Order: sequence, then C-alpha cells, then structure tokens
Amino acid sequence: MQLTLDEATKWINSFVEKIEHNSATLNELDTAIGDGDHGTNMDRGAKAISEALSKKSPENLSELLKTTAFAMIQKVGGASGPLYGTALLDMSKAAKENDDLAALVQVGADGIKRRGQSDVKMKTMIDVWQPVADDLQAGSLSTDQVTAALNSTKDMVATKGRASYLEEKSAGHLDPGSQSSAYLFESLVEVIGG
Amino acid sequence: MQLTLDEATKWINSFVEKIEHNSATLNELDTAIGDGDHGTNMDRGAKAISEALSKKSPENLSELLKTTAFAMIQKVGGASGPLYGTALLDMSKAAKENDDLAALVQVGADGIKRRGQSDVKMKTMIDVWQPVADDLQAGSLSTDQVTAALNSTKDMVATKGRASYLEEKSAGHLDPGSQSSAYLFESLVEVIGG
Amino acid sequence: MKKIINNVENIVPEMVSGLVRSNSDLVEEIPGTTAVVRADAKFASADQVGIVSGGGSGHEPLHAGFVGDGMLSAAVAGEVFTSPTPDQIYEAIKAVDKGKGVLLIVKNYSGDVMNFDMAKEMAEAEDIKIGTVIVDDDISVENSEFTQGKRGVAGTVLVEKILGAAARAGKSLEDLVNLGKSVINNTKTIGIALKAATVPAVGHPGFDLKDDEIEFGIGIHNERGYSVEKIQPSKQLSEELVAKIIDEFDDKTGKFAVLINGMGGTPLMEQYIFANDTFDNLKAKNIDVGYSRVGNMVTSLDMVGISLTIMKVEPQWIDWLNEPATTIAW
Amino acid sequence: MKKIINNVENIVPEMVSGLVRSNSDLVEEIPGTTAVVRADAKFASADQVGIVSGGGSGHEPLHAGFVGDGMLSAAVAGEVFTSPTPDQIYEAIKAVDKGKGVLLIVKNYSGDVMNFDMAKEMAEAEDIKIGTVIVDDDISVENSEFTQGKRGVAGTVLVEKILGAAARAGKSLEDLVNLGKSVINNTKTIGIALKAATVPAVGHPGFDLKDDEIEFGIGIHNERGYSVEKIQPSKQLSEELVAKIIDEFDDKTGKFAVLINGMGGTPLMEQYIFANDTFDNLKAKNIDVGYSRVGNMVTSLDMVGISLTIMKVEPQWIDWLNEPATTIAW
Ligand SMILES: Nc1ncnc2c1ncn2[C@@H]1O[C@H](COP(=O)(O)OP(=O)(O)O)[C@@H](O)[C@H]1O
Ligand SMILES: Nc1ncnc2c1ncn2[C@@H]1O[C@H](COP(=O)(O)OP(=O)(O)O)[C@@H](O)[C@H]1O
Ligand SMILES: [Mg+2]
Ligand SMILES: [Mg+2]
Ligand SMILES: [Mg+2]
Ligand SMILES: [Mg+2]
Repeated sequence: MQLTLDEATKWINSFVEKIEHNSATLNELDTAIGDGDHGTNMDRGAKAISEALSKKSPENLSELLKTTAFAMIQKVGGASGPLYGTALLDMSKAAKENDDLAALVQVGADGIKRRGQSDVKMKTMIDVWQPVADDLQAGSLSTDQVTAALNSTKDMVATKGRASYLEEKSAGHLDPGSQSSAYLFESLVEVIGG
Repeated sequence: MQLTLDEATKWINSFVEKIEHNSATLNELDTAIGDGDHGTNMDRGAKAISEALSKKSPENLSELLKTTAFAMIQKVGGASGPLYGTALLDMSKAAKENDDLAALVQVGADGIKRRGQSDVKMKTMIDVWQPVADDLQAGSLSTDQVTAALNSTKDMVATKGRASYLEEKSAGHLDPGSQSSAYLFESLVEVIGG
Repeated sequence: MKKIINNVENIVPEMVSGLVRSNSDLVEEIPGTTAVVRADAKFASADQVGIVSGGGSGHEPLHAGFVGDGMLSAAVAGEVFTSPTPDQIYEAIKAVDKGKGVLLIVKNYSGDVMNFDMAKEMAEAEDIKIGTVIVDDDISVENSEFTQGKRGVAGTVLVEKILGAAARAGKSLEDLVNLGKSVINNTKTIGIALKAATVPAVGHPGFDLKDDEIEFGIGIHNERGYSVEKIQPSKQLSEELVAKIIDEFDDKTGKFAVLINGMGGTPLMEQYIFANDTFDNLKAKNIDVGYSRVGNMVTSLDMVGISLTIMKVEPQWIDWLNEPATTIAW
Repeated sequence: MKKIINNVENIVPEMVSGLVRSNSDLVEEIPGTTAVVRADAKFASADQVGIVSGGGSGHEPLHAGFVGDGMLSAAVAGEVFTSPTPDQIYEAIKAVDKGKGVLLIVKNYSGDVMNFDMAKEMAEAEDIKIGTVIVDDDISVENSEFTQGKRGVAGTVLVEKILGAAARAGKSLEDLVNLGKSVINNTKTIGIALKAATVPAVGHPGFDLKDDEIEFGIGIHNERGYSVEKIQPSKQLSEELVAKIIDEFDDKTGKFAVLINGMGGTPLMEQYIFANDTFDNLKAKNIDVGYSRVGNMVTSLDMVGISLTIMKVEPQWIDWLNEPATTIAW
C-alpha cells in the first residue's frame, strides 16, 4: 500500500503523543538494562518533531520524513537519536522515488542496521522494525503482531547497545528501543487500520 | 586530703578503663551537639596513657601526672587534648610542691580556663571540674555530686566549644567533655571513697 | 531525590554556562550548542591538529574540564548520560580545525560511536580531515566480535592527556590516530560502586545495593557489573582490581601509569587510602609505577565508588602525562 | 556505613601515605607525624616566611592538597574532624622555618586554636618567630565576645592562596599577619547541606534531614545550621546565600572573588549550575566578580552540599589568586 502525506502526518503525530505519554515507562525499561534515559531522549525528540512540524507544514511525504529525521538527529542524542534519525532520513530519501509503505519501513530497518552495525536477535529496536517490515511486506500489520515482536525481545540476551554489557542478565526485560518502536508501529496501525 | 602516688595510679587506671568502655556514649553525646568524636579522641588518649604508664612506672605523683598529660597532649588533639593536657600538666607542676587533692583539682580547673579562655556556665567540662574542686575544698566528694555537676550542663546554652555554634539548640543535651570529666571524678570517688 | 538544580531539562545548558562563566579565561561556549572550545590566548595561533571529545554529561570534569592548551581543543556535552548530537559535534570540529585535521576521541558506547560517526560524515563532506580513536578500557566487559565490545571509562582522561600533549608537540593526524590506538590498547580499567548514581530525570539510584554490598565492574552510566560482593577492606578491594587488571597485560615489565578515579560521591580521603593499598599491591607484583594520579576525573554523577586504571606506558608517554596542561581540571 | 577504608584507627596515616606516594614530586611526610611538607626542588632554596596550616582530616584536598610553591609550606593532618596535636604542628614549624619566621593559618575552632597555640609556645621556646591568623569566615554563626566566634570554613583556601603567593613574593611575617587579618575580614561564607557527613568512627550521618529538607548554615564538621527549609531550586538557594553574604559587606563597590565549594558528595554538575545562578544573582546586585573558582576544595567527608564564599578583594589580591601554585589540588 501507498503511504500518503496525510496518513504519515497522523502517524507521526500519534507517535509523538505516545512518546510524551509514556516517557516514564521508557525510562524505567532503560533503567533495568541500560542507563535510564530512553524516555527522556525520545521525549526530547518528540517535542522537537512537534515544534518543527508546527513551524512549517511539509509539502510531501519525503519532506515530512526529513523534518522528523532532523529533529531526532539534532535533539535526541544517545543511541536512539542517530538510529531513528538514520532510519527516517533514509526513508525520506527513498520516498522521493517510492511511497510503498512496506518498502519504506524496510529501508528504515536497513538504515538502523547500517548505523548500528547490528541485525535481528541482538535485542535492539531492529527486533521490532524487521518483523514489522516483514508483516507489511506480507500484506498486513496488527497491534498483536507489533506486540509479539516487542515481546520477543524479552527473553533475548543483548549483544548490541548498552544492555549487552549485562550479558545473560539482560534477558528477562523488554528492550526499551523496541518499546518505543512498538509505539511507532502501533501508531501506524491506528492510521492504516489493523 | 593528700593524694598518694598509689591512689593517683588507681585513679588514672580506672579513668582509662571507663573511657575505653564508654567511648561510644561520648561519641553519641558529641554527635548531638558537636562533631561526634569526643569518645574516639578520649579513647586514643586512654590507650596512650596505658601505653606510657606500662613502659615506665612513675616515681612520684608529679611524674604520673606529667606522663598522663603528655599522652593526652600528643595523642588526643581536638579541643579535649590541650584542655585535659594543660590541666594535668599544670597539676603535675603544682604536685612538686603540694599534694593536696582539692588544691590540685583547682589548679587543673584553672588550667582549663586559661587554655580554653572560658569559665563556668559555658557548658564545658569546667562545669564539672569547678564544682568538683569546690566540693573537695568543702571536704568531700560523692558520685551524686559529680552526677549533679554533669547534669547541670544539660540545660545550659553553650557559649564555648563547638556546641556554641548551635546557640539555644545546644540546650537539652549533656556536654560530652563534662561526661568524660564525670568519668574522671567518678573514678576518683572510687579510689578515695564517697 | 535531592539535587541542586533548577529543572531537569536545563541541567546541561546551565551547567555548561556555569563552567564557562567561572573559567572565561580558558573556555567559551560555541554559540547555539552546549560545546565549549579553548578561549586562551595561545589558541588563535596554535598550529596543530584539533582534538575534540565529548559524550553524555554527568562525568564532570570530563570532558569540558580538560579543554585547554596541551589537552582537548573542544568538548561537546550531551544530555545526562546521553551522547551529544552530530550537529553539535560538527560545530566543535569546525571551531578547532586549523587545516591539519581533527581527531575525535570517543568512548566506546553505541550512542557516542554513532553520533560521532555522523558528525564525521558531515565534516568530511566539508573536506575536513577526521581521525577517530575509540576508547574501550573497561576490562570488566568481555570483548568479542558479537558484542558492543568494552566500554570507554576513566582511562579516557589519560588518553586525552597523552594525545593532547602529542598534538601540541606537532604530531600529524595519522600519527595521533596510531598513537591513540596504541595507548588505548595498553589502558585497562575496572570500577566498583558502593551506591549507584541517581539520574535526575529518573529520581532514584539506577540499581540497589544492600548496606554491606559492593558491585564490581560497573560502568560510568549505572551499568551493572560482573558481581555483587560483601564490602571488604580497601586492601582487598584493591587486591582484586589490581590482580584482574595486571593479569590482562602480557608484558609486566617496563613502567606503568596508575589512575585512581573517584566516581563523584566518594571523598578524596577514601581515594587516597585506596591509592595507598594499590601502591602496596602493585609493589607486591613488582609493577613499576612511573606515573600516578588520584581524584575525581571521570565521574558518574553522585555514584559512590572508585575505579582503577592501569596503563603500560612508554617513556615518552610519561613525559606527555607530566607536561603541564592549562585546563580547568587536569 | 559503607566506606573504602581498612580500619578506622588507620584512616589518617593511610590517607596521608596514599597522598604522598601519589605525589612524591610535590610533598613528603615529616617522619613520625601525619604532616606533609614541600618536597619540590625549589623548596630547599626558598628564602621566605614558612606557612603552616592544618586541622582535622575529612576536608580534603584541604590542607595537604595545597602544599607547594606559592601556597603552603607544610600541612598537618589531625584525626578525622579533630585538630592535630601540638607536637605534630611543632615538627611542621621546624621543617619549614628558614629563619624568617613561620605563619600559622588556623581555622577558628577551639581545638585548632588551642593546639596551634600550644605548638606556638613550643616553637617560641626554640626562638622561632611565629605569627598566627585565625580564619573565621562562616557568617552563619553569630560573632560576639561571649561565644567561640565564627567558624573557619571554605574561605580558608582563598586565604591560603593569597598568603602563599604573598609569602613567595617576599613579604615579612608581620606583613603577612596584617595582610591575613585584612583578607579574613573581607571573606564571608555560608554552607548548606542536603545530607550530613558520616564520620567513620560514628557510622551514620551526623544529623538527619528529610527527603525534601535542606539545612542552611552548616559547618564543615556536621555542625547544624541556622534553619531547615524545604528544598528549593538552585536559583533560590543561591539567591538566599548571595543576599545574606552581600548584606554583610558595608562597601559593595570594587571587585569580589567568589568560591563555590562542593562539600564532598555533591557532583561538579550541581556546583556549576549553582555557580551559573550565583553569577546571575551577583549581577542583579551589581557585584563585580574579579575572580571565581568552582570545585571540591574544603569538603566535609561525604556531606552532600555546597558553600558559597565571597571575598571583597584588592587588585593585588586578584593577582595573587591568579598566580600559578604548584600543588596537588589548587
Ligand atoms: N547498535 C545498535 N543497533 C540497533 N539498536 C541499538 C543499538 N544500540 C542501541 N540500540 C537501541 O537503542 C536503545 C537505547 O536508546 P537510548 O537509551 O536512547 O540510548 P543510550 O543507550 O545511548 O542511552 C536500545 O534499547 C536499543 O533498542
Ligand atoms: N574553650 C573551651 N573551654 C573549655 N572546654 C572546652 C572548650 N572548648 C571545648 N571544650 C570541651 O571540649 C569538649 C569537646 O571535646 P572534643 O569533642 O574532643 O573536641 P572537638 O570539639 O575539637 O571535637 C566539649 O564537650 C567541652 O567540654
Ligand atoms: Mg539509555
Ligand atoms: Mg568533638
Ligand atoms: Mg544514554
Ligand atoms: Mg573534633
């Protein structure tokens, strides 16, 4: 399916809202196996996105994604800033030629892999992005599928990101970046329908 | 009454023992209105006295008091070191000419006043030393009298020493230096009889 | 949580502003960022490779406290425990480039590595030569191809000192990258915590330790360590760290540099006692200490704890460590 | 209580030993004491009035951290929070006297005053000229003839710096005593605590503060202050301290020096935020800051808190503050 500017705007707005409402949850998850700031980081990004979008309405999908990417790159920092930033920037570039949703999310997942030198099963946000890209490719996405992807990170042992320092002890906790990515794709489901 | 070397030795030994057994109490009293170290300070002095006396038995009263004074001066520090040290050193000098107990304790009290630029009613050890010197002068000393002197410090507002920084808030607590001085004179009562 | 702050969002800009205002002869803010750059008289004419470091805040005096003649040219402060963003790093790079290129000293955390990497891409697009060294001195974490690798912790300050002195001495960017890699390979650290740090936005310590427990192998962002043990005398704590670290050096001859680093909430008194025991323990292993330093250099907010860094040094490195540097905190 | 120590009795000798071993180019122990004296090459030929300070331990880096060319000649460390004994002070005096006399810088606590006084009597008996200045900068305590007077706290380090530089410049003992009195008269400090210090021999904090309470006017040995208030933003904390201190100066023109001092358990991050607010608050009162410094200088073990010192300075004093001093911690 094609992603329209209108749908994408609703998607990003809903994501921003979810992050702002759940930043404490993200901090708690990150306190367990990271350094406790993922919510604060993402909240800074969410606010920057709102501000950028309120200043100037994007004229097309690519511009929307680029504005969102720049807000994340310039305001989030940490690991999640460059990861979300790279994903969205790569998606923005791709959207100039192709507005197929499944293809775009795959481009985003690939951007994260490149920037993070990582892949699936490392207990990172990729473990949400890649299954979601696959599901979209297969034709549909539901909140249950998003939740399943998120929950799959619980028992994983982290081999990338801060949680990897805990080795085996990283198992038994959800990955915070996967939780924020789950918010992203739950918002997508809201917009495109389950 | 005259103070003999034998009595004085028993006196000092009993004092050392009391300090060692009650250093935690002295620390607690000093924590309330000072800096919490009076027990630790006096305990260091007590151990130094034992060590010095075990190395060389004093030949007369003056020598005993001098050895005790030097141990206090060199090992205690804080306010109590120079105060007890000066009292005992002055008593040692006086004992060369005069071994009258009441006179000696008055010399000690005067030494404390000189070194501390202080006097009675300032909530310091002088509030035990001076009443005790007076009682001895009047002919007898009992533990009750010592305890009464000690307890008189409770309601005083300190105007010298660390407790004076608390101003009115220093009232309601015993003065730690008065407690250690009470141990000193309780030991004296044990030796010379109530 | 009780902290002397105004509000959590403004911690970093207010901190950087306080630092700059109280040291205006040494550093200044790069406008629109929370990065600081040398402001001393010598800087304008300094004809050397620029050195930029940075990372999340909460490790003060690292990095801004080490900006000055003979050490860093600029430092970029991210949010608390959060890597700074690429645009800020890029501004710092531009502020210090004198045409000889800029060396980035990065602690090995995925966030730092990625953000510095993006900044490098931005600078290279503007034809600025960039070299990067990644500090990974924390041997409490296993190093393998399948993991993030070891973390960058207190050893970073010694790396910054040696590279800063070498850059002042006129070394090229390439030489500095090689020197940096060699220094980092010879730098090993382990940290212990008696109490975890309280991140202001979180409001409570990052993990709990009982009244008699101590955690070995912690990172500088409240990362848990490799084991929780009962509290021991300083002598034994030092013995365990010294043994673990010295074990990692194949060649135990020659000179070593030692850094005893306070984590923020541990008084100097305890750091010196630990130093005293460490000198004894190193002597017992016939380790020859050629340089030593004690103090709060790479902290973790109010964490109570200490870290021990040991570096096998070449004679020239000792000279570089001993050379004066005109910074706030060296 | 969790501390990195061995046993409580050996804290001070082990600490002094660790400090000396990690800084053997700067200081050495005076045999048989816990006092340290300059060990730098310049000291042997330094033809100046000696400067000795000291006091209870637990305030590190004060005093031993400030021994060196341009500051103290020797420092005497007593037990924790306990004045050193006269015999140790006397040894330090003898170690630094070059025939021009020795200046004693004493914090105004009855123990310190009495022990230094006894040491002075001992030195004078050996024909060494002694001058004494008593630092009493803590304006949170009332000064009256009937009390102990004000305490000596963080301002001590600025007094030591100015007198150290002046002594190096060749001032006579008498001049230094007069200068010292004048500097001390112009130095005013107030401290606040968020958490009291834990004296190792006691094992728990000296007093309790609730989770939202802060104590104004504390001393550096857990002495309680003048009021307990609810925790406030840094801006207001600074405002209260600035107002109280500036109020004490009759003449608010000319230049002022400012010291923001961490009490041991408060990270630099918070000290810089407080510094930033203090610059604002001073500016609002038209106070002209000619010198400033931020850091852990005069601590109180692991106390969480901060103190603010403001000194009205003559131009020459600013130069003396700015002059380099070769010490561990200045
Ligand atoms: N190399 C990596 N590849 C992919 N994702 C990563 C990588 N490193 C970290 N992440 C993701 O970033 C999240 C942490 O983000 P955040 O807490 O904001 O950054 P930081 O770890 O710097 O504090 C992790 O939960 C994980 O999902
Ligand atoms: N100026 C003084 N004159 C007489 N006694 C004093 C004076 N200052 C202090 N003291 C006594 O010393 C005691 C405190 O001793 P200590 O705790 O060992 O010393 P410090 O106050 O230096 O910690 C006080 O309780 C008081 O009795
Ligand atoms: Mg994080
Ligand atoms: Mg006391
Ligand atoms: Mg982080
Ligand atoms: Mg004391």
